[in-house]
Amino acid sequence: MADLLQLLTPEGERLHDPEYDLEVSGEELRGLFRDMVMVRRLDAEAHALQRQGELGLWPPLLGQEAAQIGAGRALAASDYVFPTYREHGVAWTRGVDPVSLLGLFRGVTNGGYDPRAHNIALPTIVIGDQTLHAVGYAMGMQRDAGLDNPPGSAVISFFGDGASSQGDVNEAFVWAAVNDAPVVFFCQNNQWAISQPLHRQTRIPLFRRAQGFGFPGLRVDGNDVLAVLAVTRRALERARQGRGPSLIEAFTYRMGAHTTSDDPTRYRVDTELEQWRLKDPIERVRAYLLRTGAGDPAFIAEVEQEADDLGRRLREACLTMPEPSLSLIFEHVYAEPHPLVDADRDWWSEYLGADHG
Amino acid sequence: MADLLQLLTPEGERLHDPEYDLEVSGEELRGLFRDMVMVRRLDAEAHALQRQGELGLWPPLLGQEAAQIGAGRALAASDYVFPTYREHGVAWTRGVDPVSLLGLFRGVTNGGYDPRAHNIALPTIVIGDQTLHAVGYAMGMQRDAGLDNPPGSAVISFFGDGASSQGDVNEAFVWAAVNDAPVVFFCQNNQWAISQPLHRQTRIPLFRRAQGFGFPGLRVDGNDVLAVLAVTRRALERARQGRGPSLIEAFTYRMGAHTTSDDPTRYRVDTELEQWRLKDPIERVRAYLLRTGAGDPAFIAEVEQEADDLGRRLREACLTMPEPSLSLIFEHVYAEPHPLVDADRDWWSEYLGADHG
Amino acid sequence: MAEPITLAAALNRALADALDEDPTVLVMGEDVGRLGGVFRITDGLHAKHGDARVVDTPLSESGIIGTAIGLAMRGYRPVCEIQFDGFVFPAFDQITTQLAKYHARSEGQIRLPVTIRIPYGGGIGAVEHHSESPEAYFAHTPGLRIVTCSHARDGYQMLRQAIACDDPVIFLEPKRRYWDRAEPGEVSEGLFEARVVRAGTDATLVCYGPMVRTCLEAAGLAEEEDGLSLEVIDLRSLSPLDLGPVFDSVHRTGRCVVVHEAPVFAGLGAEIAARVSVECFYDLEAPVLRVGAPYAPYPPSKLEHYYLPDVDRILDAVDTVRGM
Amino acid sequence: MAEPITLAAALNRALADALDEDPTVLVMGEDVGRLGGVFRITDGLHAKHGDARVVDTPLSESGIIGTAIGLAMRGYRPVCEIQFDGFVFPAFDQITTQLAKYHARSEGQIRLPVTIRIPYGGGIGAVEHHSESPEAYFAHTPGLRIVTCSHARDGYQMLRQAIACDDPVIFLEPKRRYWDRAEPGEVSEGLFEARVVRAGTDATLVCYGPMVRTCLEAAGLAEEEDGLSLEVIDLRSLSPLDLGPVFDSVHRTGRCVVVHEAPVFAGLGAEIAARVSVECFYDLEAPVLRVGAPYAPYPPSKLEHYYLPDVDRILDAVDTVRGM
Ligand SMILES: Cc1ncc(C[n+]2csc(CCOP(=O)(O)OP(=O)(O)O)c2C)c(N)n1
Ligand SMILES: Cc1ncc(C[n+]2csc(CCOP(=O)(O)OP(=O)(O)O)c2C)c(N)n1
Ligand SMILES: [Mg+2]
Ligand SMILES: [Mg+2]
Repeated sequence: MADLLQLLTPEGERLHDPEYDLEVSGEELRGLFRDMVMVRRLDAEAHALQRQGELGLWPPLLGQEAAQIGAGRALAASDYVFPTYREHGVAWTRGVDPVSLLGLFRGVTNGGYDPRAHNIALPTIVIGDQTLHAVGYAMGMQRDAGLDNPPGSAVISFFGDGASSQGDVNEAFVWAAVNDAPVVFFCQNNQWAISQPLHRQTRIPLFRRAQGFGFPGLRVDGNDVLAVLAVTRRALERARQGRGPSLIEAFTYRMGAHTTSDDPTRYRVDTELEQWRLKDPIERVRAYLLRTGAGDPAFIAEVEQEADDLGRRLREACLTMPEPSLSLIFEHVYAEPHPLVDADRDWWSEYLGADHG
Repeated sequence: MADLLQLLTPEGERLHDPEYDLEVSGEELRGLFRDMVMVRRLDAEAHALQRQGELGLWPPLLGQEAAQIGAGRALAASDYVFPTYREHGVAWTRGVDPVSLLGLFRGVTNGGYDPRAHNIALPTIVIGDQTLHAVGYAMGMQRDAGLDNPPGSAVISFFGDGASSQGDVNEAFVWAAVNDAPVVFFCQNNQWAISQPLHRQTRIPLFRRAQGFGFPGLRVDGNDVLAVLAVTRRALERARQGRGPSLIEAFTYRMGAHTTSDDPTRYRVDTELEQWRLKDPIERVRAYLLRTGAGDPAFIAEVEQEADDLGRRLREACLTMPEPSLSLIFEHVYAEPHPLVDADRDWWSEYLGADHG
Repeated sequence: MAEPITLAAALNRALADALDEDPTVLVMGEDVGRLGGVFRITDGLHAKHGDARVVDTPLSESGIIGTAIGLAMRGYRPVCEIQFDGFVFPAFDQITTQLAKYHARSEGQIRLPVTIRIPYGGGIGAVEHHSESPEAYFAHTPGLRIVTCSHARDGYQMLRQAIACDDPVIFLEPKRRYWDRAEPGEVSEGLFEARVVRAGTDATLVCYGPMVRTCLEAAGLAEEEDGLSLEVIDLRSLSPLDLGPVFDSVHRTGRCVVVHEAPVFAGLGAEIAARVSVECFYDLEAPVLRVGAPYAPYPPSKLEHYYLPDVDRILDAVDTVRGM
Repeated sequence: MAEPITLAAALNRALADALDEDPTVLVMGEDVGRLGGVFRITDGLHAKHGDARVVDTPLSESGIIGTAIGLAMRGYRPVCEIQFDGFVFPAFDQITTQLAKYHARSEGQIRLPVTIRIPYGGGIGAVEHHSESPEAYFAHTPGLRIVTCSHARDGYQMLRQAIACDDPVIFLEPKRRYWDRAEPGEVSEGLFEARVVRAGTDATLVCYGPMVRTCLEAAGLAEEEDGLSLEVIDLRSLSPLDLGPVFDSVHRTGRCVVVHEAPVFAGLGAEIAARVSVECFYDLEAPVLRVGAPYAPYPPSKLEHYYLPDVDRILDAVDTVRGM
């Protein structure tokens, strides 16, 4: 196949690929459009909340909507996801209430949702660590099924272009390969690791890394939700059938700052941004919907409306989010009782009680 | 080129490769033969010394003579080597007195020789760590020369098939690639990592790992000293010219136990050993020497004699090796004075003095 | 099973029984399969349970712990072997950043019942990196539990209890005691309880793991030679620390010596000494002394007898706290 | 340069001068180039010295330290930046196993003058992994030197001294004090010497890094409100520890409180308390108390004010050692 799979051009032209074609109903298309609009709005609202001091930090996904929605919508409920801190869109596809994504960045929790309820692990902040968890989880699926049977479910692990340099990520490739683990490594190559351009991490396209470990890797237009959906479905299917891991490099761009603490003007030029603005993941679907009539202006207005409602709901929920109580520090350090933690908890509560009394 | 470069068959037939041919004089050939016989003898003697309780441990190189001598003799004096614990043969080619290799395993030192005197670092026991040191050293050579000039010297880092699974080794590949570092990664694939066969570490030939990082990798008959010499020279030349790293997989076999503490009968079958005995690295050179007349029985006898002398010298030197003194514990913890270390040293000397007085 | 067995055999039996009794238990690590581990602690397990449950892993410690975390999230109970103490550091990030913190991060939703077995400590004449005592690093890391057995009797039960624990447990095995024999059998203490292994009245020796036998030898000698009565306490658990028996003892003896193989500086003995100095402030007749390694890397093995605490150094400290 | 500058500016100046004066000095780390580091400590260095000397690295901490070791073997003086405390653990093996031990292993032949700068500690409302205090792990590792500055005045000189030191130095930067201002200028102490930053007679506060300012505020408040005279000692160096001034102080005050952000259990405070309890055994009017974090991972930032020592908790401990 081509070096960069694309099924929908930036202009909204539908392309056909002999190997990776995809049948999408109008309803599916509208659904993908809606998802992307919603998560972009979610992202914008959180960004605004941070600017207003309601969040301590926010890592925007702006520009990566297609990569995250395409990958997320390729998943079955029984599949399991290992995200980084930027996969708000993927969490959305897992049915995680966006409100619960805010707590981590508001400083009221280090988690925010129940991974078991949505088959998605908590965001991993330390770069690369989650890729090994993903392989282990996949090895567990293999054991559930019995090593000689196809596992039937698969794991997807997200990571970034920068993460590809971490030892753990490469160890994850080794482990996945030798175990034929049902895992899809989904790299959102958004061209930047904070201020580091891709060439600081690799001299060749990242998808080729997989060759070195003996499993397939391919690069897809990460701003093309259809192409991402197609390749991710294929990779997951392969994994569920017991045919092992694969690597997907979703070629995209971090349109915003690394996080709200970052100042990209120090290290990258606007022209690059302009180039990528022309490849917007949502616009191309909007154009396609309208041209094919799969979606009309009324539908689009409706989605915009829904997005505004989500924004409002997020804002309200954020402002009224309960403050964590002292006990949270001590409550879950261990699953079983631990005398030192108990002693500390007692000391703190007594001390503060006295203090406040 | 072929999947496994060979210039001298196990039967001692000289092959010619369009890309990797090699001119070797009779003298060079005799030198390589001598090197291999000497290091095999060195290895055997150390092994015997361990059996007799004079060494605590010994990791034999038996079977890997061609890989180590071929690689070692490809080096220039100004190149720098990062070995593991098994590269006795490489140390030999650097002019390290074999006696000084014994101290580590006799428990009288954690080092044994001055790396600066021979441009070879100390043996690294923790798997993979040295590969990053090698890349850093190579980055230093680049800086000495000025980033825009060819460095003129190169680094070679040894590691094993098992080590290829370590995060650090893969990070070393990343760093070497993005820096075009003048480093050759020399993997002795001796088929085993203690009891783990190669397929526990990778599903594809190890030399292909390099592709995933964007630099050349190739597999050479690790029991063919000429082929190893040829490919290592080429890879070093490439590095010295500023054309970046490469990976050499020397396909060989660990004829002995992992170390003298290991019992291979628990995990591998003799037939494998028999297969490889037919590919002995020394026998094929002996055959070639005799057939071509480049070496006669007298020469061979002379080398054997020399090897016996080395064996005797090693044994004597080992038995008479001075015991380390208490002060060695404290002397080199820091390069500059450290009050706590001084206080400990004083306490210990006083305590033991009193004790012994 | 009254027949005395070695600590190695007791641990092997614990793993075998855990695999038999709980289908979610997995054993994983380098060379744990056919070879049975370099110390043979996993001997015979692979033959019985196969690749699915006794997993020979790639040579990558971060991978061992990282995948064990994922396996635990999927409902398994991995028992990881780190081949030697000095090789746990490549996994330090996964242990401290992920394994120790995931339960707290998830506010109790994700439990990681991972056991990490590490043969530790010196005294076997090994080369560098094979004689380390890393317990203080782990003890300073909330979210982990650290235990260490000192003989076959505890070894079996403690390992069973560690595997059954729903928290991550670092299980430290005193490798130089692998071949000591003891009669297996029921043990009354819980996994996280210390034990008075020898009662005494003149001074208290606090120790764990490999130093328990050394302290008992010291106490025996002190009794014989000077009629001294030393109380010896085996901590068994290093996090949590069960110092109750130590305080009780020091209240009576007024004198305390803490012994471990690791360097004294910022070692676990510092925590113990600091707490005893607070709890027994009015009972202490002399400062709490610590006996351990100097502030230096583990030396070549011919020097380890100087580096490691031995009977003489322990008794020298006892003399000091007794003001002699 | 009498004009008050921030700690961040002082550290930046130290790096700039070191690069100017010694051609073997390199600055390396993630985002240290054009961006100038996430805290801008390396601001402007790349523009002046370029890729060869100010090295933007791949995202791999083990790679940063591992290659720095190789560069040092080749004769360079790498100054590595680890972006945040919580990200040093992937490099833990290279730091403890190689960097700390290579000089001893080579019996003095190989020197590794590597400086590792780590912004550490909490109090800035950050997300998880951005507020850790890992000093005890490093202090328990012979072969490393650990220092930490508390303000701009020390910052400049201590970093220059650390870079000039022929041993590996972990240079801990109290990130929440980056924006505090002080007048730069000569400092009389050597890199490894503690300093009495406030003289007092009623009790001794021992602290370092971010807690120095907090302890000085506590001492100020105690004076105002209760006329209490607290002596405050900034340790500055954590390995070696310069406890002479602490002993002198406690001989006089008879009361000692040790303060740090890290969890109390097996923290560096334990070592300090254990030593003070020995050296000042006959002078102590009360047990040495430690104020630090509870035995729990760093909490969500809305709770960090409970987790971190503050003026009140410090004064509460002072009351306790004063028997109130
Ligand atoms: C081990 C580790 N080192 C450094 C950091 C600091 N850091 C946070 S995000 C980031 C860049 C990650 O880049 P990439 O993997 O491309 O993901 P992206 O942020 O672009 O989505 C860095 C260096 C970290 N979180 N963890
Ligand atoms: C980090 C680390 N983990 C485990 C070990 C124990 N160990 C020593 S050698 C070895 C196998 C190495 O195999 P390979 O890399 O193929 O080298 P070989 O011994 O075959 O030359 C292992 C696991 C170690 N030394 N370091
Ligand atoms: Mg990126
Ligand atoms: Mg091998």
